[in-house]
Amino acid sequence: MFLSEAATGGPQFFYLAPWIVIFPAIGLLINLIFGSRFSEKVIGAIASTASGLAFGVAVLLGVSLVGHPEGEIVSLIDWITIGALQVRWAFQVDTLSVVMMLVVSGVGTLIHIYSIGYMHEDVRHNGDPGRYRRFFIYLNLFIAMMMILVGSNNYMMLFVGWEGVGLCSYLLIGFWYDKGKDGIGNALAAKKAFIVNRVGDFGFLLAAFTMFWAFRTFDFQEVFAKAPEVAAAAPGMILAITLFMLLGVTGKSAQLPLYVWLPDAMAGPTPVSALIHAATMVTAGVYLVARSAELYVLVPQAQMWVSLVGGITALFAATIAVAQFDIKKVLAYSTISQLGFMVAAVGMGAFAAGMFHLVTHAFFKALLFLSAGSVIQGVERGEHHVDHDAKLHKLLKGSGHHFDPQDMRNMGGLRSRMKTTFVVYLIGALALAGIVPLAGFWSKDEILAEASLLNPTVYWLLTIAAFFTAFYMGRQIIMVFFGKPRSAPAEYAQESPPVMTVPLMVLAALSVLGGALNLPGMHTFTGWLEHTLTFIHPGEFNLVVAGVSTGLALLAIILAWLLYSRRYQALQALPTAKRPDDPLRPILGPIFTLLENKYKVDEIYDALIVKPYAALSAFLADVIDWKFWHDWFHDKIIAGGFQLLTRVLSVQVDLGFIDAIGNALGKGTRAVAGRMSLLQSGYVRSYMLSVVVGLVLIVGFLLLR
Amino acid sequence: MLPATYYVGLSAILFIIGVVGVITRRNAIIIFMSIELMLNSANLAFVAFARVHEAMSGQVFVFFVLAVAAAEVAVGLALMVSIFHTKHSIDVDNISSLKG
Amino acid sequence: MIWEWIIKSVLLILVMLVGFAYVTLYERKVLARLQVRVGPNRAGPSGLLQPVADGIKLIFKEELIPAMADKKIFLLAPILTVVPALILLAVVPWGRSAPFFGREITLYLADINVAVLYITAIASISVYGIVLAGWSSSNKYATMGGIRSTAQMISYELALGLSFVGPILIAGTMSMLGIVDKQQEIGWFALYQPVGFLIFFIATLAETNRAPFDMPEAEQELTAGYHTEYSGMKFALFYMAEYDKMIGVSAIAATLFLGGFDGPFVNQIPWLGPLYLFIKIAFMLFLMIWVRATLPRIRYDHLMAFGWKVLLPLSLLNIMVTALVIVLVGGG
Amino acid sequence: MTLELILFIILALVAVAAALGMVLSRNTVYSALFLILNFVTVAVFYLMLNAAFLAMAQITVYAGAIMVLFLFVIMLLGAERIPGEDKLPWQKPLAVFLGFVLLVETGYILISRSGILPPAPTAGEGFGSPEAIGMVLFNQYLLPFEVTSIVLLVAMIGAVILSRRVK
Repeated sequence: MFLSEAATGGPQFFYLAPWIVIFPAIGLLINLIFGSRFSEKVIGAIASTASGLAFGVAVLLGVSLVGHPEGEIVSLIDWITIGALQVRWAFQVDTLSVVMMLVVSGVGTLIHIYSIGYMHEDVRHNGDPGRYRRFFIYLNLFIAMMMILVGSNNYMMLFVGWEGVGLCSYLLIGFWYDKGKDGIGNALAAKKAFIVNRVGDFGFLLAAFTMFWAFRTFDFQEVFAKAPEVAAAAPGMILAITLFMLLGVTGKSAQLPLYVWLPDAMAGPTPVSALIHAATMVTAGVYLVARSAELYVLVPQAQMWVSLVGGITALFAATIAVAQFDIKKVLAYSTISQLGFMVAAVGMGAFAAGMFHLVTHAFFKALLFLSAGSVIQGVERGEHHVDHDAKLHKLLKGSGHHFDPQDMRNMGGLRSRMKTTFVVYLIGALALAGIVPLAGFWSKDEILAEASLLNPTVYWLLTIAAFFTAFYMGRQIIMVFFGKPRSAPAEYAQESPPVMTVPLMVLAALSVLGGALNLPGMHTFTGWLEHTLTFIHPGEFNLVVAGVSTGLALLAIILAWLLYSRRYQALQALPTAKRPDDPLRPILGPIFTLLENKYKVDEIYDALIVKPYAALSAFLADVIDWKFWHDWFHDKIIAGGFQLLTRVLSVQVDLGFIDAIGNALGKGTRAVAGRMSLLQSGYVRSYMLSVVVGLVLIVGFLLLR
Repeated sequence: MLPATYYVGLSAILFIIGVVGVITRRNAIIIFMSIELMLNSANLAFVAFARVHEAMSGQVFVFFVLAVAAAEVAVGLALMVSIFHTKHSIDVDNISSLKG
Repeated sequence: MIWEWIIKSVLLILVMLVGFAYVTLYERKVLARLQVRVGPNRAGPSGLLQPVADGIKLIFKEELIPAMADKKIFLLAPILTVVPALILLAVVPWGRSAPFFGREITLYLADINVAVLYITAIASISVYGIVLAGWSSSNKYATMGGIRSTAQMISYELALGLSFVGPILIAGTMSMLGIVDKQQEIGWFALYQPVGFLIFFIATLAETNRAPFDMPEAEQELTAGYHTEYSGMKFALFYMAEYDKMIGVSAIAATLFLGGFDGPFVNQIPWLGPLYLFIKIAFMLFLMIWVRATLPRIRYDHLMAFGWKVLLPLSLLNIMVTALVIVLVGGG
Repeated sequence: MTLELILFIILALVAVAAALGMVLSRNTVYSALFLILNFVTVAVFYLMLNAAFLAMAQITVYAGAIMVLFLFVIMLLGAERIPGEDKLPWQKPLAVFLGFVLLVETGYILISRSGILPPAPTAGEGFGSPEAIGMVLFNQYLLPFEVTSIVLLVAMIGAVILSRRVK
């Protein structure tokens, strides 16, 4: 009924827009206030329901948009009103924002459900079941903040969401803040993410300030309406805004040079990696560029920069991913690389392709991360099994070496033990690698096709990145699921419960079918976005481009199979000491080590930025602040001078002058009072008599006046 | 109705009697009663003026005076009782320790 | 018209004077029945002339005045006691109006819009007779009785006054006739104000110094309380005041809570009004006598504590609830 | 001479006589009784001035509560008379003189300016009724009314504290 009426322009659900924020907020409040009395299942159910209701609202908004594609602005209240600065809490409901809402709440809800099972084990594995509730509170907070981000109709409110999701990211990366390297590794990772993001946010703020200077408003409509006029008057202004915004994008969406936080962010629980650091939050940068499309199209120079940053990041991260052993790190670099694809796309002006890839990537990357979580927990279960089997324990765990359940070198052969996980992982990997007809193929190909027309440099960067993508995914699949188990825990790995695998299957289905959103020739998705981004054009399907990328992907997979299956087995013949942990290592030599060490970017940053900065801070703190300011200026000048002044004031002025006046007054008053007190006879009646005398006199005076 | 002057004059006479009572009598209770008489004469004037001006406010004021008088009597008599317990007298002239 | 008014007043006072005598007989008879005795039955048919005999006896008694007594006040006290009791009934309507030898006469003395306040005012000055009687006798029992009764009556007057508020709130007027009219419309207020009625009944027992609140004249402790030193006609006046007050409060209870002169067919035959009221008064009197025959006297401190700590809060609560319900229902 | 004027003169005489009796009585109990008489006559004046509600309140509060309290305290303390002689003998004649002067002054005012007060209109329907007082009290004077209730509460607590024996 709703559908048909909405399609014919019947009831509109736009007024429901605030509820996409309110529902998660209610969920988090319930869990925050009453959660301590609930069981884990109830907590998870409440959080999932809150997210699911938000998804429901997003669906209703989408349904309304079918009938009224122009969308609507749902104003809640005024927020800031200072002179020219007028900011409202208002929700922009249009085709672009609703896509984001659907992705965030839809994928978010699935991850909520998955987390019910995942966190149940994770909190026990890490030894603090009390944090179960906290996790879901953070997740709901994240959903609410993300909804503010994507739902806002002005840059200020967007910034609130932007910072809010950054906060959630920080909280969730440091969720196990007392774990990790030396007991603070995770906390350091959270801190790093926060600080690096702060650099990006600084860019965003600069963009916002410049924008207010140029436009006197933050509202999307007004800014976009004035943009051509401002661009004509001061072209540098728009360029500055867009480039500052690009800095913000590189921070939030993990692009060069601010991508370094994302690999470290894998310290958070795996559902967090899936939700925040793959599917939703990190795409905020892409969304921001798409949202601000009307600004970017005015300055080709900025577009060039954006697409170049995206393209280089895509290739750069893809090469690193090739040499990583941590299952989540591979996916993290893959995410950076894929974000590079999207950023490059929206940078080139292929907004529909970028957003399309954003959607499909959300499906298959969330799927990959969640499946990786399932794999990790499967291996952990295996480890648990080994730990508790005394015989096996003695046999295998004698070395005392710490076992890392995320290291792919410890896995292998899991396809028979974790069948469901294997299937969905394979689907996700193939989707990511861009194999026909999975979702990733269509979206990536659209980007490549657009790039081949718009920017050949970027096209080649992305094509090579796509090759590496297929290669490292093939490498990962083979290392994790094929061959023989390489450790005892992998041998005893167990499949995850249905509460985890069912969301995986849903995501897998979406990864398979997601491409249908925007098939070449139909362009459903492009048509949908056209209502908001009026100038976009449907990309042409280019058979050559598709053929090249598919051929490269297949080649990469075959290469991976040759290396990691054939060659690996051949290497097993070598003695343990000489046996390389990766068949690629002897082939690439030092290059592999460089890749494994992520091009030493962290070290370079450390040497170039962190160390000098720390030295400067130490100098300022010790010499300027403490020695000069505190020891000399405060103690000597101010304190000494003050003491001198007070001595003069207290002895000469206070004692000599003011006290003398006070004493004289006191003596005089006492003398007068001694005489006056005789008037007080103690007889109430005579007091009254004097009152009456006064009364008579006053009345008499009034009469005779 | 009679001229309001009559009532006001009567009120004045009662008031003056009360005043004289307060000054001349030594008995604290009678002084107290004289004060009540003065309040009452004021009330009479209030009601008379209220009638002349047809304003209910005058009567409402009498109502307030009634309430405050009741409070005053409760506290005043309690004071008197406690004074009597310590001094064994309610002669106000005996209660003159607060003199200069 | 003024003559009609004077005739009705005189008639009312005569009713009270004679009525009191027969209430004593009524009490003695009922008490006797409750105690499985016969009661006075010698003077006249079934003792109907007994009050007359008592009156004659009292008239011929010697009048004693104690030597230390304050004579003026000693004489003033019985009068101050009896007058409020006699004028208490002035505002109770016996009916609306009735034809009487061809002319229409109203069956009430005065329908004033502050009738209920009038009752509290009269009730509050009826203390003086008793306290002055006690004080002027220069007798420690009498003084003690007088002071006790003062404290008791002041304490219970509050609850009494507050118990009027319920009917006033429901009827929306302080006129007794208005209250009866409202009860004709919606039924007896005893149904709406059961707690108020109970408070009223208890408080009137204390106001009239009836058992079980007859502390001022508790024989075991105070011989006869404030009227220990009185004799002859002066004693008779105290006696009369007590029984007239009983009639008065019964009439008021009947009017405020039991529908007053209201009853079947009273609108068609107005003369039924006084009859209905009489029946209701008799019922209330019976209740008072029944209580006297049944309940033992309450200790003095218990009595005061009950008045202040139970009855007063309860009546305040009753008013609050009543007001709340009226606001919620929107009636009244 | 109308009936009303006769009534007024009689009541005024009673009131003044009662007031004088109150001030002049040696015995405090008599003083209290005279004062009660005075209050009752004033209540009748209220009735004549269309203030029936106030008249009833006057009797209930003044005669019924305040004066009973006075009598109660007088009897409780046994302080009907005060022994000893006046320490301020000169005050009495002075007081009478002052009272006389005040009387002359007010009399002069009243006689010389009697025309200042307008003749009273006929009292309107419901003037002085409980409803009218309630309307004014609970609309115009609601805050003073509430403050009065607090005053009464404080006085009640004060009286209880004061009359409690110090242990």
